[in-house]
Parts: sequence; C-alpha cells; structure tokens
Amino acid sequence: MPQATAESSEQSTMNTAKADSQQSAVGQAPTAKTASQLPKEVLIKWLYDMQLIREFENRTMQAYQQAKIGGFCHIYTGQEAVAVGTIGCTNADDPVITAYRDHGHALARGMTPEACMAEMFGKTTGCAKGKGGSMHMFDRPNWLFGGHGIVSAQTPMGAGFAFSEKYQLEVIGIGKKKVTLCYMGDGALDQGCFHEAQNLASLWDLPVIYILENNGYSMGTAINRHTANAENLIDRAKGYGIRAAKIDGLDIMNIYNEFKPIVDDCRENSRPAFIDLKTYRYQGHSMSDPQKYRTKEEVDQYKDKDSIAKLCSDLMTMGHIDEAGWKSMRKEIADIVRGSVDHAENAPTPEPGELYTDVYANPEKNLSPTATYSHGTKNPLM
Amino acid sequence: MPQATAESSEQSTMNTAKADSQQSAVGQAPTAKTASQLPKEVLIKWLYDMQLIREFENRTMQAYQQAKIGGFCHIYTGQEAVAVGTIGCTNADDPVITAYRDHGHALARGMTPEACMAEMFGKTTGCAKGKGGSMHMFDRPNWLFGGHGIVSAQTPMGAGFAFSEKYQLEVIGIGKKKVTLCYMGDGALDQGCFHEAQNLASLWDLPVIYILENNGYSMGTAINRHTANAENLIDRAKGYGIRAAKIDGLDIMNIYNEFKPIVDDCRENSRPAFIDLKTYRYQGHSMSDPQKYRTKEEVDQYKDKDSIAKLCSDLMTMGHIDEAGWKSMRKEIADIVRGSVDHAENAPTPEPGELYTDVYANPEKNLSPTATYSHGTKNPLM
Amino acid sequence: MTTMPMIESDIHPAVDNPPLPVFLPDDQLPSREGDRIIQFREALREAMSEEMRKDKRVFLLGEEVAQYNGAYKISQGMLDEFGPKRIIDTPISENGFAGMAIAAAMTGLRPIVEFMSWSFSFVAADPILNNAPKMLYMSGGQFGCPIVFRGNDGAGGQLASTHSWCVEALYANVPGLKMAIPSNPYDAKGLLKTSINDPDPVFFMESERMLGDKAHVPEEEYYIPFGRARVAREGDAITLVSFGRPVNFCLEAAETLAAEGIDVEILDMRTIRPLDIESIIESVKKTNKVLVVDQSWPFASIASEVVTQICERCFDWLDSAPARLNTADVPTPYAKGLEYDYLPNPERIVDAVRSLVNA
Amino acid sequence: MTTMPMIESDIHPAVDNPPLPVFLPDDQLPSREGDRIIQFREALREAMSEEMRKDKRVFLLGEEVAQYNGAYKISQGMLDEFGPKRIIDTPISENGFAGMAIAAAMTGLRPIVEFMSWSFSFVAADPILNNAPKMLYMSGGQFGCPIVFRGNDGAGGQLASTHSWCVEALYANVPGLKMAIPSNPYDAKGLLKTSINDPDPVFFMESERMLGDKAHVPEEEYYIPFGRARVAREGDAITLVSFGRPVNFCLEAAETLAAEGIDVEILDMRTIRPLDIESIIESVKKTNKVLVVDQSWPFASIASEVVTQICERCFDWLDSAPARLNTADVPTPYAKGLEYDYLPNPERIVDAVRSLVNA
Ligand SMILES: Cc1ncc(C[n+]2csc(CCOP(=O)(O)OP(=O)(O)O)c2C)c(N)n1
Ligand SMILES: Cc1ncc(C[n+]2csc(CCOP(=O)(O)OP(=O)(O)O)c2C)c(N)n1
Ligand SMILES: [Mg+2]
Ligand SMILES: [Mg+2]
Repeated sequence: MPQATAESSEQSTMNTAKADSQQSAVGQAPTAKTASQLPKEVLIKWLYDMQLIREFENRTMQAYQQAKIGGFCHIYTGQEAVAVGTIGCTNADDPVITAYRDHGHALARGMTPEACMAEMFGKTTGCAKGKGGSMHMFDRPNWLFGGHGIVSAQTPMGAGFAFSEKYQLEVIGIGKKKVTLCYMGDGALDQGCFHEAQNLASLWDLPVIYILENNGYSMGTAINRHTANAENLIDRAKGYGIRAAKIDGLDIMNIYNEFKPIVDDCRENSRPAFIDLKTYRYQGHSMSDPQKYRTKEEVDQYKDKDSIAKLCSDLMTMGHIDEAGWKSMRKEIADIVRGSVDHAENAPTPEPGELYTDVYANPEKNLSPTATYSHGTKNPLM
Repeated sequence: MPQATAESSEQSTMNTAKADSQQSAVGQAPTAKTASQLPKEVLIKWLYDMQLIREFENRTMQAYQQAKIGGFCHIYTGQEAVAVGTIGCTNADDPVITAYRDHGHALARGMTPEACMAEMFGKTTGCAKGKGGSMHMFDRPNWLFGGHGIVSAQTPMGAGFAFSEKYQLEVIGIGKKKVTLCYMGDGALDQGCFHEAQNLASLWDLPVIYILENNGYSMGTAINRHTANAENLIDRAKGYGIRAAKIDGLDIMNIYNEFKPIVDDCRENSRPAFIDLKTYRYQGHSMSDPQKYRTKEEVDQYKDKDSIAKLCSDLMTMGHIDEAGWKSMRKEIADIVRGSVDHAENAPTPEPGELYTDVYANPEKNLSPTATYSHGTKNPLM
Repeated sequence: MTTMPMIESDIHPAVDNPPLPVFLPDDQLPSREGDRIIQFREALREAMSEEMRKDKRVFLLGEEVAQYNGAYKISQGMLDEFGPKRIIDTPISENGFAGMAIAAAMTGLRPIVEFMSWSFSFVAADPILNNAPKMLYMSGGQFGCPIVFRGNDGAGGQLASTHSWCVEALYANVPGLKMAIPSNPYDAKGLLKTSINDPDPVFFMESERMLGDKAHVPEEEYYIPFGRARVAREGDAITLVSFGRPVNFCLEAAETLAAEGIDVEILDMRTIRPLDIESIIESVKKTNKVLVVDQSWPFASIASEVVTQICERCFDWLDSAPARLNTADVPTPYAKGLEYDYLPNPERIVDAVRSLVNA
Repeated sequence: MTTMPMIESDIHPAVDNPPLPVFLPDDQLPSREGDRIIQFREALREAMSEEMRKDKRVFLLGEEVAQYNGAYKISQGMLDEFGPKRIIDTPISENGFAGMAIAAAMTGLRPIVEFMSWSFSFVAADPILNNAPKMLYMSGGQFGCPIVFRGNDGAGGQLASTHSWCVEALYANVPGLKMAIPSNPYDAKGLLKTSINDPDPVFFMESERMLGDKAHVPEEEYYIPFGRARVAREGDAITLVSFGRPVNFCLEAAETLAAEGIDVEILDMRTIRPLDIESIIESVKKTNKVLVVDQSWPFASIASEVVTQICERCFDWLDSAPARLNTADVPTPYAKGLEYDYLPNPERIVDAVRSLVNA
C-alpha cells in the first residue's frame, strides 16, 4: 500500500526569521474553538456538504455513463472531508483555486449543483456557460478561481491571489487580510512550477496555503514511484522555510482542529504553509480508468474509514443528528441533486455564435483573419 | 553581506532506503587519500589550471573591451578552485555540464585555450566553429556537454547523462560506472526544472552531482533576495532524500577532501548529491555590469582569501613549488594564453555558407522553404 | 525490404556523413491493402517494439507508459516485453524528463518521449525548442539529438481549452526539428519507424480521436520516407492539402462533393518538416485551385505556410487565391456542439470547396 | 488628449461592456516631430511611469527591474519613485512569477511582467499561453486577464541560439492574446500605454538593438490604438510590410533603392494582433507588389500569415506572388558575420526588392 495511514499529525515550526511572529498566533490559541465546540449548525452543514458532494458525484458518474457528460471527468468521492473541512476554516471571500478534480471544491464553496452539473452537460446555465466543462469550475461570486487542467499550473496562481490581496491592502489600501487556499494532487508535487511558487511565497511572505490532497496516486502511479522521499513530504516545504504539517484527511473534525490554527496564523502573519493531507479517492483517476494499479482490498480499507460515515456517527454521538434526521437530509440532498440533473438536461445548449464570444474583453476588429469576436452573454453566476 | 563565509562544512546522511548502501562507502574511507597526500604533479597541475583560467579570463576581458568578443561574456575569475577542484575528483570520461559561465570548466576539462578563445572570437577553429560563443563551450573528446545559456536548463540534462551512462551499463552492457557533474549558479536554484531534476535523480538513483557555485548573487540580486531560506540550502536537497553538503569553495585542498568521498560514493552506489559550494566572483555578472549591488570592501574581503594565492602558499609550505617555479609557471601560462589570443585573431572566420550547416544531421530536402542545408565542416575538436 | 543500417553509437552523424536510411520507392513499399486490420495505437506500438527489438539504444519514457500500459494503451504489453529499464514511468515532470532524454540522445541513445498530450508539452517548451533542435548547431556539429517526442495532438473529445492544443503551428516554426503527422495506421507505423531511426529530433503528432481507427497494417517492417506526400484521393476540381486527422475529414467531405460532381484531389502531407512541396505543385498545376485544411488555429499556421509556399512556387498556375480552412480562431470550447463547429469538420470543408469551385 | 477612463477594479470588462479606451484619430495624436529626443528605453519607462502614477493597480515585476534598475536600464529610477512593492525584483522563476501575475490580473490588478528576454519565456510558456489568453473563455466570461508581458525579442548582438528568439511567430498563433511590436520610441510609448490599459493580455516585444535608438517623444500622454499601421514611407514601386526592428532595415534599404529610382512604400504594422489588413490592402492596390519583411524564421511565421491574408483579401490586385523575407532558417549563430547574414538586413531587402520589381 503506497500511502501511509497518517493517524497522527506532525507540525513543524517555521524555520525562518519569521519564527518570532509565530508567537502571537500561539498567543491566540486559548480563544480558538475546537471542532466539537462549534455550533451545531456548522457541523450539520459540513455533513450536508459532504453528502451533497457524494450524491452529486454519483449522479455525475451516471450521467457520464449515459454520455450526457463528455471530456475528462474526475470524481471527488472519498475526498469530501478535505474540501469541506479546509474551506470550513476560511472566510467566504478567501480565494480558492484547485486542479481539475474540482466538483467538490465548487460545491463546498457554494456553487449551486445546477451550475456545476449544467457546466458538465455543456449548457448555457453552467458556471462557464458550457465552455469549460468538468475541469474548469469557476465561481467568481464565491471566490473560486478554477478548476485548472494543467497539473500544478494552479500553484503559482495560488501565490498570485495571495500576492494580489496583500497588494490591494498594502498598496491600494482596500480589502483585508486574506488567506488563499491552493489545492493540488500528489502528482502536482513533481512539477517545477510548484517549487517556484513555494520559493516565491516564502520569499515574499504570501499568505497562501498549499493543500496537498494526497490520495496516494498520480493516475496509476503510486506516490512512492513518482516522488522521492514520499513518506516525508513536509520536509521539502520546510526547506523553503515554509510551515508544514501532515494531517489525517479522513476525519473532518481533526482537519478543523489542526488546520484552523494554521489558517489563522497564515492570515495574521502573512506567511505560506504546506499541508500534506492524507486522503483517498474511491473511484478511478478519471471515468476511463480500469484501476489495475490497486487492489479492491486497499479501496475497501479506506471505505471502512469513510469520512461521511465517521462525521455522521460523531454527530449522532454528540446528539446533533439522529437516524431520521440523517435519512431526511439524504433525501433532501438526493432531490436537489436529481433536480440539478433535470435542470442540466433541460437547459439550453450554447448558440453556435457563442463560439466567438468571451475570447477578448475588448474585441476590436482584425484580431483574427477568420473570426469576428463579440462580447458573450452574461455569465449566469454574475 | 549576503553570503555566509562557510568556514565549516556540514554533511547529511541520506534520508532514504538507500542509507544501507552508504555504509559500504564509509567502509572504503580509510583507503582514501587527502589532498595533501596526492602526488606533487597533481597539486601542481591544479595550480597551473587555476592560474591558466585566471590569465585566460584577463585576456578575455581585454579582448571583449577591444570588441573582438561579442555577445554575453561571463568571467570565471574568483571561482577557479571550484571547477579545478571538483573536476579534479573525477575521471576524464565522467560527463560534465555547466551553465554559461563556462570558460573555467572548459579549460579545467582540458579544452585548449586556442579552441576556447577562438570560439569567443567567432572563428572556425573555435570549439563550436564560432557558432556558439562564450556561453556554449562544448568539448566532446573531453566529455564536456556545454555551456548552456538558459538558467538551469542544464540541470535535467545533468540527470540525463547520469541516466544514459547507467542505461548503457545496465541495458546495453557497455561502459562503466560514471558520475556526472552538473554545475549551476545560485540563481538556477529558483527554476522549476531543477526541482524536477532532483526528484528524478533521487527517484531513479542517478549518479549526478549538482554543484551549486554559490557566489552569492544572481546577477545583481543577492541570494537572500532571490531564494528562501538561503542560509540552509542543503535542507532542500535532503527533502528529496539526496545527500547534501556545504563546502568552502575557496580552498581547493578542502574541496578535494570533502568532495572526493562524495564523488566516489555517488559513483559506487549510484546516487545523486547536492553540494553548496561557497565561492565568489571577482568580476561583474557579465561584461556589462556596473556592480552597484555590492561594495568594493566585500569584493576585497574575498580577494584576501584568493584561492590561487592560498594554494600557491600551501604548495610552497609543502615544498612543492618555490617563488621561481611559480614565476616561471605564470610566465609559461601567460605565453600560452597570449598565443591563444594570437591564434584566435588569425584564425579564419566562418564562410557564409556555414550558416546553413549543422542544422540537421540528416539534411534532407524540403526541410525549409528558404534554406538548403548541408553537413558542416568537421569540428576541429573531433 | 528497406535496409536501415544501425548507426553505431560512437559515430555521430554530424561528424561525418552518417549512414543515412535507405528508402524504397513508394511503389515497392508493402501494400496498403490487406486483411491484417489493426488499430492506429497498435501500429504505433508495433513500430516502437520492432525498433526496440533491434536496437537496445531505443527506449520509451513518459507518464503511465509502463505499469498502466499507457494512458491510451499505446504501449500496452511493452513493459512485459522490455522491462522497466526500457519502458519507463515518469513523474509529471515534462521539463525534467524531456531534458534528461535530450541528454541521453546527445550521448547516442535513442529516446522516445511520450507526452500524454502535446498540450502538456508547454511546460517542457524550453528543452524541446531550445535544446533538442539546436544542439547540433550550438555545439558546432559535435552533438546531435536523435530523439522522438510523440503524443496526442489536437482536440480529443470535449477536453476543452488547455487540453486540445495543435502545437504544430507553433513548433514547426523552429529550424532543426522534423515533424511527422500521420493520418492513418499504415503511415503511423512506417513514419514512426523512420522517426526513431532519424538522427534529428522528430516531433511526432498523434490524435486521441484516431487511436482506435482500424486499417490494414503489414506485419513486415517498412519505413516511410519523410517529405513524401501521399495522394489520398485523385481528382481534378481542386487540391485539398491536409495532414493528420483532418485528412479523414477531407475524405468524408470528398464523398459528399463527388455526389455533386466535384472531384477533389486530396494530398496527405505525412510530414510537415520536410514538406513535400513538389507534390503540391504538381497537383495545383492540374487543378489550379487549392484549399489547405488544417486543424490548428489559422494565424501563422501550417496552412498559412503552405499557402505562402504555393504562392512562391506556382503562383501563375492558380485560378483563384489559395485558401485555407482552419479550426475556429478561439480557445477550444467544451460543449459538444461548439467543439464540433470549431473543428474543420466535413461540412465546413464541403462549404469551402463549393464556394471555391463555383467561384 | 485621449480620455482613458479608469476601469473600476470591481467591474470586470467581460461582464458588461467595459468602458473601452477612447482613441483620437491618428491626425490628432501629438506630432512625431519635435526636439524632445529620448531613447527607446526612456519612452518605455515613461509609458509605465505615467500609467503607474495614475493607477495604483499597475505594477512592474521581473528579474533585476528594481535594485539593478533593469538589466537594460528600462526601469531606471522606477524603484526610487514607486518603491519595492510596485517595482518588484523576482527570482529566475519565469513560470512562477508569470503565473502569479496572471492570478493578480484575474483579481483586477494590472501587472506588467518584464521578461529580460522573450527567449526566457519558454519556461513560462504554459501560463502565458494556456492561462492568460484563455482565462476569459474557460471561465465563461467571469475572469479576464489584463496583463502585459514585455521584453527583448529577436537577435541582440551575438547572443547566439538560445538568446535570440523571435517568439512572435510562435505565440501569435494563439487566440485570446494581443501583440504589439513597436519599431521606434514614439510608438513604443504610445503602444505601451495602450497595452497597459487594454483589458486583454498583451504580448509586447522590444529589441535590445533598438533600446538606445533616439527620437522625439512628446512629453504629454498619448495612446496609439491597436490595429492601425503607420505608413513609414510612401512609395509606389512595391509595398514593404514590416514591424519592429526590421522596419528600420526597410527604411535603410529604401534609401539605396530610391537612388536607383525604386520608391518603396513601407508599412509599419505596430500591432500583429490586431493586424491592420485594410492598410495593407490599400497599399497593395496601389503598388500591386508586396514583400513582407520579418525577423522571425520563415516557416509558419507572421510573414506567412500576412502573405496568406493578402491572398485572401486582394489576390486579384497582385502583379506577382506576394513575397516574404525572413531571417535565415537556422538557429542563430554567434559569429558576427554569420549573425549579420542571418538577419533580414538592408542588403538582403535591397536584393529582394530589386528582383521583385524587375521581374
Ligand atoms: C502538465 C501535465 N501533465 C500531464 C497531465 C495529465 N494528467 C492529468 S491528471 C494526472 C495525474 C495527476 O495526479 P494527482 O496530481 O495526484 O491528482 P489526483 O488526480 O490524484 O487528484 C495526469 C498525469 C496534465 N494534465 N498536465
Ligand atoms: C530562464 C532564464 N532567465 C533569465 C536569464 C538571464 N540570466 C542569465 S544569467 C542570470 C543570473 C544567474 O545567476 P546565477 O545562477 O547565480 O549564476 P552566476 O551568474 O552567478 O554564475 C540571469 C538572470 C536566463 N539566461 N535564463
Ligand atoms: Mg493523487
Ligand atoms: Mg550566482
């Protein structure tokens, strides 16, 4: 089994001149809440969002098999606690960017299932009006900057959002202290631009957190076959003087407890962080993966530690929900997701003329020898 | 002063499953010679080569000022101990590759001053027949694979030579165990491809040694302004499970003592290494650098620790050379270098037709709408 | 059979005249007709496997090529046959492994680098454009770079804008490289075998949409020379110049047009550098009309280049302006209908031909 | 004076019709004649500084732009005026800082990214080609990318093959980007100011060989609209279409040719995307002959594109085949003589024009 089961988590202290400023964050610790102290509504919302993602992905797979969805389609099932838990530690206007396995982040960030499903159906009511597809979930009102298909291309951009917010605050004098979350798969570790991004983020004190969704595989390649010293990834980040931690990503309460202080600290002290979040994907890499690289037993082992089941049982123990409540929640979600499929089915396909819109914000003449560009219809999310 | 004076050197043990095989290298240690135990001829040759480089660069600067040399021209003065000392730890057929500040490596590797100078004069007797210039010193008979102008582009290639030699041995059954030396400036640390190269080298057990010629500046940018955690660069390499060491690069005897065991170990156990070699360049970044980013005092401090003066005085103490010998050596070298300038002056410029040669090894027809290609004249080094 | 002498690893072709491949004339190549029907992907695999059996210097590296048997099953079974030292899974480090392979080629090995998609080659643009095609020149003839870069190019099925690149328009600008773009399984095998033996860097473009295409591919070995177009269809109304996947669009369009009495001639260029301009001229002299069909964006594309060369070489034979039909000049859309409209599909070809022929 | 309204950072131009720049007609732009003689590099600096004074969203980043005052002294003094938060020295991480700047542009800032040379942009090819020009499309109009990438393009002085790229032939293929290539200080200022205000990504090419060129540049602010060529010289024998540095070669060649009684018309295109094809047509209708002079390699170059568009738009007005003159189709050599022969130098232009005019 290529991936350690990270029961414990380990944190570094920052190995830089900034170590002092860390103290203040530690100073705040007493006032910080642990997950179990959070209001019931918050915890129930986590469960709801995780189940929403799971149900949504079930329907996505169905629709894909019915050829209603095309292209590459990467299912988030199994990793729900990561998106919901980490986004649960942020503010609604903290920038978020991720890779192509992005439905979970979109929903956790507040995109409607309709906009998300319609996008995959290639319809005008999709978040990118059908131009982006599964890999390109953008949601401006919810501060989601994609959905990016080129492995690791989002990592310099992650630093860029942190830079931008800092610039706006310090140079223009608008905005506020923000943290950017930048998600990445373990395969993205091996791209050079991630190294460049980490160096820049550390050098320039950018509040960006790289969240490694370490599901143990880059497509069919187990992590120890694609990245060196895979058991100890946080050492690399420390090499840049970046705070780093390894967190069990299957238990959302644990994620909150370990991740929230880091978010607060990065925001307060304007520093980057790197989190190795151990998780697992239940489905293949994309919809066309025969999965010969792993055993059914391995998958089952992880399913036994399912993050939704775990949160549900925790919440039952805490008395926040009961069997009936859970059942009705699932029913409600099932209806909503089915509704999103119906919506996507019935939404209009783009007019042929939409091919030539949204290419330029200022579509002057003679930009192309063969095309005449114009402004697109208003994006439904705006 | 941006750069620590690394009096001491520090070495890591490899942080991987390969740790065992390291033991054997340690086992060999007793038989290894220290620099002072080396034959007199070897040590004298080091002094000769270092002085040759220095004298060569003096003439290069002169010729550049007289506009006999064009393009970008990066002077190696001050760093002589690095090229001579590290190459002194290798075999003549170990591959070597470096960046654009490459005259020193070329000479240390055995390129004739004529071929090196003529190249910069753009003459047919140059190592690249005048097509490459100062930044592109290639010497096939001496296993020098360039001279590369794009910062860090040589680092994946360095891994590639190590791969190739290993492949030839293990798959084709030819060749022998070799180590590749890949030189890089501190600015090259910040390029993504170096990260990719390190990961590949570690993952695939490639015997390549990355030699960071840490002269404290990337052009006008002091190292702590361009790379994070600059005081502790070897930690980054360790993050990849790569053996790493910090070595004072101004004392060639010290370089040999610390570097030779690493070379032997990497060769024997087929593993990469990373060496942070502290050095300093006396001249500007290139010939057109006003050098406002550093003080004359800083430069003088380093000149006080000049590596040639140090070796010379060590050899005098050891009785290997005396004032007269040193004087006649310098005279001999001055004559040779002057001869190389004369040679370069008088060598022919390329025929206009050479423009269209060496573009394709198999120059079939219709490769271009405007050009007809042919084979070039034989390279003078071959 | 073609004699393709092994080039000794210690003889660098640039140093003396290399023992160049000896090619049979087209009519002595094995027949394109037959009943050994295999897929495009199998033809590619066969080309690589045959060369690897003969020459240990040849190896394959790329993402998922080994244990996964290839993201698109092109290298299926090759790990079993050749082992992990010659069929090599890489991390997602295109710059790193392309750069490594270039160094290996400089020392005499013959790497085949698979890009899962050419769309992912931009992160490796520096080594593949600055090093591979220029090494021979920069080193004054000391080091060549016998390497093949290959992978899927062009739109797959709804892969949207970052995953649907036609890189040929960009990369073909660079001297020092060769470029082959087959349109069918037979050519895929013969061209890839030639590519592997060529002493220069070859950029070899496949198409996800054609990997399942089936046709007769001879079991025997054969090499298709670079720079020789194939007349995919004879006709006299107009010359269609194309390469890669759109050749098939042209063939489809030709059926419709034939029914209207318009007989088009279709040239499948097979290689872009070298470009068989003589065959184009010959055809244009017959038809006096030409349309270049190219699945890249139009601006400064191969189509623009072909039009320009036609002007340079047979301007006076043209009845009307040489024309081009490219992909729509927009990022690749995801939605199925938009993607279809975006491509130089048969309907668009039919329309374009009609208006050119009836003008 | 031009009114160039500030675009609010919370209004994205793609969402509603943006407040587009308002441009004066050419004849109302400040005079090109005058005695405020400054260098090309100063004109660039002035453009950036003026925009930075007006708009805090504009900032400059790149290698050595701040403390070193620019590798080529373009940004001299700007650190002093604007401080280190807006004039930002970067590590040698082109992919990293280009990607960062793209994100900053998506959130409404207006980055100017300096590549010390466009030759170094290949390591950043993925973000600049896959993200900047496609963001608006991929996001269905939610996020645009108002960014300027600028730097030296083309041969410097003997910089050899990896450092002498003309990237315009490659990059201009990509829809979603705009491209400006000035040939003189006056245009440099006016075009760069327009680039900074344009809501789309602009690829702006300078030339190390022109940075010291001097000319009158008005002190006042002015914006040169994209897509309007300038008639750099009037003539009737043939139309020379060019852009960037070779415009100056054309002007030099024109003197020699004029002495022989050949009066050439020279069009300086100024922007490549958009390309002012109307001005080309107008001139070709007058001269009936055209030569495109382009310092890129020929294959699938801007020159090929211009030739193709001329065929498409005014084929019947041509007396002879539209021609091109490019850099030699080889990697850039180091040796001085070879490098000179390699470029589309005045002698080569004279020869080409003579043979076209006398044909
Ligand atoms: C630069 C680049 N190379 C290759 C690919 C093809 N590819 C897409 S996803 C993927 C695997 C990535 O795995 P990981 O980063 O672990 O993310 P996960 O799929 O596990 O979420 C590969 C090889 C790509 N999109 N971009
Ligand atoms: C990718 C790339 N970006 C920028 C440059 C321009 N450049 C050449 S050398 C250099 C500084 C490199 O410094 P360092 O690596 O420390 O080497 P040193 O000059 O000190 O030997 C820069 C920025 C380049 N050649 N390649
Ligand atoms: Mg993964
Ligand atoms: Mg340095």
